[in-house]
Amino acid sequence: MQLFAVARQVAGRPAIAIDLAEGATVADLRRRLAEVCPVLAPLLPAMMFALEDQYLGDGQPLPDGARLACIPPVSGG
Amino acid sequence: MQLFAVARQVAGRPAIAIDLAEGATVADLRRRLAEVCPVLAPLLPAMMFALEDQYLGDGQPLPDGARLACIPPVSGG
Amino acid sequence: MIRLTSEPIDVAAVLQSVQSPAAGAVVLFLGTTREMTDGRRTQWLHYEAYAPLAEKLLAELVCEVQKRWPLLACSVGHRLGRVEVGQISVAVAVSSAHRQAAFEAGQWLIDRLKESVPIWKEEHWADGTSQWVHPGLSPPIVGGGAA
Amino acid sequence: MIRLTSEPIDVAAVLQSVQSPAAGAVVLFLGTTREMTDGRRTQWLHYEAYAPLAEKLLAELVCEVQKRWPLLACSVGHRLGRVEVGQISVAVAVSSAHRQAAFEAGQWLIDRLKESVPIWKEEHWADGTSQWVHPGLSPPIVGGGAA
Repeated sequence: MQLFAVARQVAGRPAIAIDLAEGATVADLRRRLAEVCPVLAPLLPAMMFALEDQYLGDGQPLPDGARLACIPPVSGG
Repeated sequence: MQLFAVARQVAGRPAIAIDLAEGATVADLRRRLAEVCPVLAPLLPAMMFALEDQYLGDGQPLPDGARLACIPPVSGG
Repeated sequence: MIRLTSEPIDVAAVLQSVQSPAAGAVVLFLGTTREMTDGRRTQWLHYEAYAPLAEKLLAELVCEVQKRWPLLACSVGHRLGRVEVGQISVAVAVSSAHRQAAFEAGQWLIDRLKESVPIWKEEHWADGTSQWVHPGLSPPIVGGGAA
Repeated sequence: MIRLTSEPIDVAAVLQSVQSPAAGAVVLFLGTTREMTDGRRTQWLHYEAYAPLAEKLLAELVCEVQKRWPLLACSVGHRLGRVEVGQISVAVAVSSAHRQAAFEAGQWLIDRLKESVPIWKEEHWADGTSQWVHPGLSPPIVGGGAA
């Protein structure tokens, strides 16, 4: 999963590999991320997740081998 | 008095000399203009008048030899 | 910067004139000559101004807008004479720390300019006729006495 | 025109891209790097984007704004990488027959861009420190885990 901005800074890396069970949802992804990379835990409630060019809802199941992105609150403009 | 836009077009000239009694007001000017240049009469209710760089109110007395301008409804921009 | 000019409006210079290191937002409005108005084709517009009053009123508007909103800078330029289709007749630019003020102030300025500053537009239609534009004056009366 | 670019934003090209003989009004918004924010001096900003989603969302906003207002054209450009004080980070331009639509649409576009498009700003302060800006995330938490 790609990390951006403060998430990349806090994790100290631009991407994290996450193993998820088949049928896992975004909610599962959030829980797994907090285990794999605990420093990200305080940020996770504010993060959105995207699959390629789409935002994902919390209950949405993730396809196998999905290319995910973790999206912190935006500040462009 | 200087004329602009449709007032100049209708009057067929860029300025009109107007004689007014001492203490005359803008209201008097309007009446006098309608006599001196009757083709302007239908336009006069919509016209504003200015003395150099100031709009004039209807009751305002005009100084002697004042350089006046007749201001049709504006359409700049 | 306040300018009535018969030269084409230099947009880069207008933007430059409102630049400031304290600015987070710049709003620029350009009025351009539209080809079609009420189904009729315009060939060009001709603008004329009563300059002494127009310049004074523009200066007052620039002063007033800076009282109403926290602006850093504010510029107005209006073209006079012949303006072809697609060309710029008026430019208003404002800069401010935050964007809301810049949008509101820019719109207020162009609205006030259009309602009070003694500048007039003459439509030159593609059919060869022309007509001064005076909101509230009905065209038949206007046309009737034309020289 | 929709563009994410690490080159300086070419304002003339942005304005050109919304030009139309049917336009009576053009509104341009520029976001520029402010020197002072909450009393602290900025040296430069650094912008980063998640490009696939940012470009798609910008395209959707450009599509949506044209449904909401009768626009002739609409352009958005956002700079990425290092942006010095006074330089342009974002440009939004719209053209329409009449000015009200152009002002409303321009403001709507920049408001939506700022709330939904995955682009992030990192403040590089004059004191040598830096900080990602994430509305709603409190800076102490952010700073705590910094690498």
